[in-house]
Amino acid sequence: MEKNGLLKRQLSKQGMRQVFTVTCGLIALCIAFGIINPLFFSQRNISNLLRQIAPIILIGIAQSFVLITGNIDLSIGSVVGVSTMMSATLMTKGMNPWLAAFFTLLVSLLFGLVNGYLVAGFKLPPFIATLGTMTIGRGIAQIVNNNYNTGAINTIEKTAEAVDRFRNFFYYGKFLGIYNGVWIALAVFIVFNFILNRTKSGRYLYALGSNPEAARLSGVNVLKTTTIAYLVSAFCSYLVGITQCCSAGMGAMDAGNSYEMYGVAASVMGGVSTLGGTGKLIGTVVGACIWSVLQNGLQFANAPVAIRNIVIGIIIIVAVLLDIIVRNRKPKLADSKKQ
Amino acid sequence: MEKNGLLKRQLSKQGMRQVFTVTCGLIALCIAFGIINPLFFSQRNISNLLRQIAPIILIGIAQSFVLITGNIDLSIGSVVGVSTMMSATLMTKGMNPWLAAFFTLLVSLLFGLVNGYLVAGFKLPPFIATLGTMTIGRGIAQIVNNNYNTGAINTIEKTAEAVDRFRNFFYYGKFLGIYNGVWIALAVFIVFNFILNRTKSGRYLYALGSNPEAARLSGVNVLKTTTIAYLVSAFCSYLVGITQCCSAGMGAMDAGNSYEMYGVAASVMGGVSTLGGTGKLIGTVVGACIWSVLQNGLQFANAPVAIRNIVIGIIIIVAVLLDIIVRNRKPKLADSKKQ
Amino acid sequence: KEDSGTKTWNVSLITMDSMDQHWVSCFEGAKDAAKELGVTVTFDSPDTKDDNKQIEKINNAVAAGKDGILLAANAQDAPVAALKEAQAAGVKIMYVDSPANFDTLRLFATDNREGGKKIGERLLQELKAQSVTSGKIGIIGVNKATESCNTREYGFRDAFEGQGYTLLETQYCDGDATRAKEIADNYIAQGCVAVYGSNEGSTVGAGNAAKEALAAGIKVIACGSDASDTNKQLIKDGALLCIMGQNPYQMGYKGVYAMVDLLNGKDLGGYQYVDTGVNVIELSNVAQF
Amino acid sequence: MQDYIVQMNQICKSFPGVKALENVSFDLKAGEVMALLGENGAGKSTLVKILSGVYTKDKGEITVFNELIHNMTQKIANEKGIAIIHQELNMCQHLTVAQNIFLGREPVKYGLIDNKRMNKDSRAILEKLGVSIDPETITGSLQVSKQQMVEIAKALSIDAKVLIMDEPTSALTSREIDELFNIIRNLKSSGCGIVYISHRLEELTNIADRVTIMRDGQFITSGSYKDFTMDQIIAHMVGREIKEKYPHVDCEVGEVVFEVKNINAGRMVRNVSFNIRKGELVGIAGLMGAGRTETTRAIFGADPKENGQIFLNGKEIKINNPKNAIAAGIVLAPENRKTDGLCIKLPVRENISLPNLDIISNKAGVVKLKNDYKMSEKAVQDINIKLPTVDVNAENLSGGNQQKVVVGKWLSGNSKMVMFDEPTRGIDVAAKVEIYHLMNKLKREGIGCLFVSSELPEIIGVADRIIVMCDGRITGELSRNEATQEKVLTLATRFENKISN
Ligand SMILES: Nc1ncnc2c1ncn2[C@@H]1O[C@H](COP(=O)(O)OP(=O)(O)OP(=O)(O)O)[C@@H](O)[C@H]1O
Ligand SMILES: Nc1ncnc2c1ncn2[C@@H]1O[C@H](COP(=O)(O)OP(=O)(O)OP(=O)(O)O)[C@@H](O)[C@H]1O
Ligand SMILES: [Mg+2]
Ligand SMILES: [Mg+2]
Repeated sequence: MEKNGLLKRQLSKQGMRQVFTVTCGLIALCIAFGIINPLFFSQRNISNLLRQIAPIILIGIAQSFVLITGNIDLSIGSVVGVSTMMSATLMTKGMNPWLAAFFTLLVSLLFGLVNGYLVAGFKLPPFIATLGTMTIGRGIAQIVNNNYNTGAINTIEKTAEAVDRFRNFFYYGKFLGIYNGVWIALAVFIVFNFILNRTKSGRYLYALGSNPEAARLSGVNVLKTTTIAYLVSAFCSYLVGITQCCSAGMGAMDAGNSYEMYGVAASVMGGVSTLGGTGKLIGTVVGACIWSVLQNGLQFANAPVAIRNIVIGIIIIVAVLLDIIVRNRKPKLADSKKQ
Repeated sequence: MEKNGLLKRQLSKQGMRQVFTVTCGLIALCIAFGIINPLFFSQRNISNLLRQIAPIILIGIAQSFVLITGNIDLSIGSVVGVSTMMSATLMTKGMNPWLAAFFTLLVSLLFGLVNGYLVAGFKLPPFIATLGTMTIGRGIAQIVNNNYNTGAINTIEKTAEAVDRFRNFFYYGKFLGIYNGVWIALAVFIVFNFILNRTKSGRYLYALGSNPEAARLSGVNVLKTTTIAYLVSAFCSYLVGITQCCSAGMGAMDAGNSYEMYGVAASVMGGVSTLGGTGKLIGTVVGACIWSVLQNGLQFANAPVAIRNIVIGIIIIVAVLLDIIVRNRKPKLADSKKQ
Repeated sequence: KEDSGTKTWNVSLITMDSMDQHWVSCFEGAKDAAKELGVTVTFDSPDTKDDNKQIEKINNAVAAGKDGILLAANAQDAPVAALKEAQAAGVKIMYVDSPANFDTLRLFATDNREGGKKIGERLLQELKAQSVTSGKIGIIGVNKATESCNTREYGFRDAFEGQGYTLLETQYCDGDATRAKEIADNYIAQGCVAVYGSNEGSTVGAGNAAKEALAAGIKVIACGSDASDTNKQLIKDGALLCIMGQNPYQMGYKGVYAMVDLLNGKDLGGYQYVDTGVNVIELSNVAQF
Repeated sequence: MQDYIVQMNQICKSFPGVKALENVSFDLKAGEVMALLGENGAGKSTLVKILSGVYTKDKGEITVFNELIHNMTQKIANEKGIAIIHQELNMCQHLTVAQNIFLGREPVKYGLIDNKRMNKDSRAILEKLGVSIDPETITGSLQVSKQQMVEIAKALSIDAKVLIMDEPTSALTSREIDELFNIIRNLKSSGCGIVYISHRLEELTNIADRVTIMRDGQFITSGSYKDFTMDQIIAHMVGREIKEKYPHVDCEVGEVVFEVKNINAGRMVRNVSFNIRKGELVGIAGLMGAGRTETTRAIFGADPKENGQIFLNGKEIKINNPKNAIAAGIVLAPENRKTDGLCIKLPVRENISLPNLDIISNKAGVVKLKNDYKMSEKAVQDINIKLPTVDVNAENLSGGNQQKVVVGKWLSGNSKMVMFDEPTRGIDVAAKVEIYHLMNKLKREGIGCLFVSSELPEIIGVADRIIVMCDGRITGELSRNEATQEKVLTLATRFENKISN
């Protein structure tokens, strides 16, 4: 019962060690890319890279919240699509962008609500429930503008200026030299990290993922807690969708395709278990960084496409393997406990 | 301890009930499509439909084996891609198709081996391990023919005839009026169903998925058992890849994209739990049928693409919800125990 | 960018995705031109068709100090803002295959609508020749968001305007030849008299399905797009009536030449659309391609 | 003199932050029952896990059948005939009973599993154990006690020469325990050496030949069971004397705090009514499957109930789920720590505060970490949970200490009515006394207190009033003065058909 300060306590926790190893991996990766092409570290690329990481962080947070409760959200990519298409369609019809974003938010959150009820209320396996809403979501993204991608969102005179301001707010603008998207992702991270670590709801999310029955018997409202996780996921996906609408200046029906897997990748690389109950959002952020740095750095290294896939695959494996090797020194084959 | 015959016993077993409900759903679906368009039940479409179901059954069996052990295989689609591209490339270079298929088999099984070792040997989370091999696999599929889809596999004079026989064997030929692909899927189902239900290896797969620690303490070789599951998965994916090569008569680098999710859908609709330990292959077959019937039937109903996605999503959810409703009569919201 | 004559220019080719045969051929052309000119071309396409990923690739190319970008825009409006930023950073831009709503000096492309229409007209001619004057025609698309293929499809539909045929709801195969074949099988089971595929994979599927049906004595005509080896073989086999042949190699090749001219400070004049040509390839002329 | 079949010398084993074993020595002869005793966290399970190859030792020597084994693995242990029944249930829930019993050594005919023989053999083994379980039922659908019997059957089905039982009786009731003892005696006479770990010390008289006592990971003493008195054993275990094993406090009995009327919930809870007064501690006794657990769960809202009323301090309250119950101040420490009690992957601190977060967080729902630590550290002190820090994950505690966490998490709130289901299961003597003291304290404070127990001496020793259940109904009530083991057992076996006879 030492009183050695919170920091040490936090670091000693399971999960934080993996965050640490993976961060080392990330740094190594950056150095390697910097050596291959010094422009990797150019001011321009750093701010560029940060802006590319931002949506992956959001997607990662989305998936992490759900994974921590022991579930999974396959509808993330579709919600991104719905959010992009719906906001863009409304804007092309001349609606004020903020109003359009508000209506889109409501629809996006509906996905979270439905997912939560299907999984916790009706006890559907999360894979099926969210595979269903994923497919439905893609259909809705297609139907919104009558089976077409939208045109440019800033063509209506009346709202053109507002739309441009809106686009700057989410994507093109900078604050203190850093793109707004990065600030938004940062703010989302801080808020949700706080919720996860410091509030009752956060505790309930972990408890639910660790042992749903014990959580229920401890007075945790399973339906509410699960729904919160899916709502957070839908909210983050919504933000990514809006950002994509702003960045492209139009709505694409297949926006966000398979983003849910990027979310899983970022989360799991950062130490979130798909079995629930463990993981830190800061790990997810590091995982998201690795993912984006790989995409960016390999382009800088001029690697051919096929090689790129192979390198990404190897690094995904090695990033997590590293931690396991550090933990076990010699990982005994099939000897110690399965996680 | 009734002796009421095997059937009742089998039916009463967990999982079989879901198979039953889902089968009822499948029949209802077929009837509905038949009413919308009577051509759905035409001789031609039935044999056509059966051939379309076959690869989904194989993919479903692939994923089911892995899901039963409590893991997941995201590399299925990539192995399909590698298998198509590699066999096609070798054939365009004039290799005898059976020899080409044999070499391709070795490479495909290597994926299973690596997955098994990464997951059970090095204790990598299966999501990460197979996400890695999935990406690597796609890279390999691209690199095999130097970043090109292959040309037609039957252009080399020397082997043209052998290739055509090969293509007939896997795809175009019929036996007793039914396409060979269906027979192959049937054979694979019978063999692997037998293995799963009657052999030690099958038993260990369930035990591992049910409680890996208990299985290990009972002397189950976790590494071997996990690897078997991934090898089966790789083998089935390989077969699908070969079939695709035969059907298209060429190799496409992106063949099999996201098939792993079809496998999950077929498995889970048929009652296989993503948490491991439960599920019957026959359920997976029914799940695969639902999946393919939906694709086929909606085309016959001439439904626009957006509507189609929405309908598929709803039916995925309803198919499984049905079982839960039948089980609980009134599903109490968030009240009874989570599965 | 001083001593322009001796500088080794770095050009980035960003197409819609990195796996489609069409784009790989385009890159081949670009690579050959680059070799001749002594410059570097890298293939920086996203792994899948995704506007946002394409925008990121453009941003990365700018950050990586590329001198020029040859772009096949996934959507006309999506990359506009990124292209503005790129131009502001001194990067030269030209289009291959598909332009964006942003002014550049050159576009090397096929007229997809015209090409689709030509295929439709050829099919119509053949149907009439076989005295099939009505019936259902199935269309296999890639996905709803691929504009070049959709444009071809519109051209194809144009040709059948008011001709008494029923063009069915388009089915999408994501470019997957196997899925395309299943779709074509379903069309044929529904009694379609013809099937059209709007890209390589969907045409391969249509051709294979037609081949099988023809062998079983069912009359159906298949046609489509993209002159890949497999499709040419299917023409020779009598499975495909005709395909719309484009020239992606030329797009890449000419694109790099024009880009290097521009980088070397040569005056290119104003905007110019360079039609890289469409050919209707059929049994009679397939040997030439 | 008999030969030693197992000798362990100077065994050491550390876990991160814990020295679980320090130079422990242990030996076992053929045909004897060696009782391995010690407080929770003394290292008993760790020691037997090393012997059976589950853990690898850091230092020390293991000799089995006069053969020095350097690297004990499970495989070697199996070959040497060492079988172990683990403290925690370790079954594949989705497999049938027979499949579990024969897991890893299925009988094979023509290369296929011989299901018929497997089921037949399982049935024979289960019959020998005196339990009626269909070998073809899915294990997960059995009650915990039945699962425990399956686990025992599994170990017995290997003709073991060394049989280790790590608290086999903690989930059993008297009838099965008697059967188990018969079997142990049979095994003994056939030359099998048995290591027996238990916190139910009164059992030892029936079977133990020798005892080995450990404390804090160290070997304390060993010798013939006859040479020790129970008080000596306890003193060796806990390092001090325990004067009163079942402390009882007399309080003035006041008005009714808690009352349930005509609760029905499924087959196992039928028309249950009882009340609890201020200043009394009520115990529920009964045989396995009497419906005691179901009764507490139904009251707590863990399972749906068909009808019935619940009154707290005279006011009727509606309970539809555990959250309602907790909000009203009614709590339940459940029976099965692994499935219902603990979030194994979370720190002990978060487990303890989980149901009490309302108390230690502010209006906005932010948890005050300082209070969080204070609460869990107080609980750790109150019931003496042995752990390095409150931030270790619950899975790293010894079985008994996990049980203490389950009890502790329900004592940290401001409850008005506390129900314990088998609170002392797997807990050592000293800690049991702590828990009795805690229940007595609750009673003194006027908090309603109800506990379910399968240990008759305990329930007779500490309860003021005993409610006896059988087959889902309350069959009688005994006051502290009139309760005897016989009377309780008579009521506990009063099945319905017997009444009508
Ligand atoms: N896997 C583990 N990781 C970390 N610490 C452990 C682990 N297993 C046991 N310990 C620690 O080792 C010590 C001995 O535990 P052990 O389980 O052997 O106790 P025990 O004597 O069996 O107690 P009980 O009577 O409660 O079962 C305890 O302090 C426990 O916290
Ligand atoms: N079929 C079942 N499915 C799930 N849980 C069950 C099932 N049968 C029993 N249980 C649970 O297993 C636990 C152990 O039951 P146990 O043998 O202790 O019987 P009990 O009804 O609690 O009676 P007692 O407490 O008198 O022993 C209880 O929590 C019970 O609810
Ligand atoms: Mg123990
Ligand atoms: Mg009980």
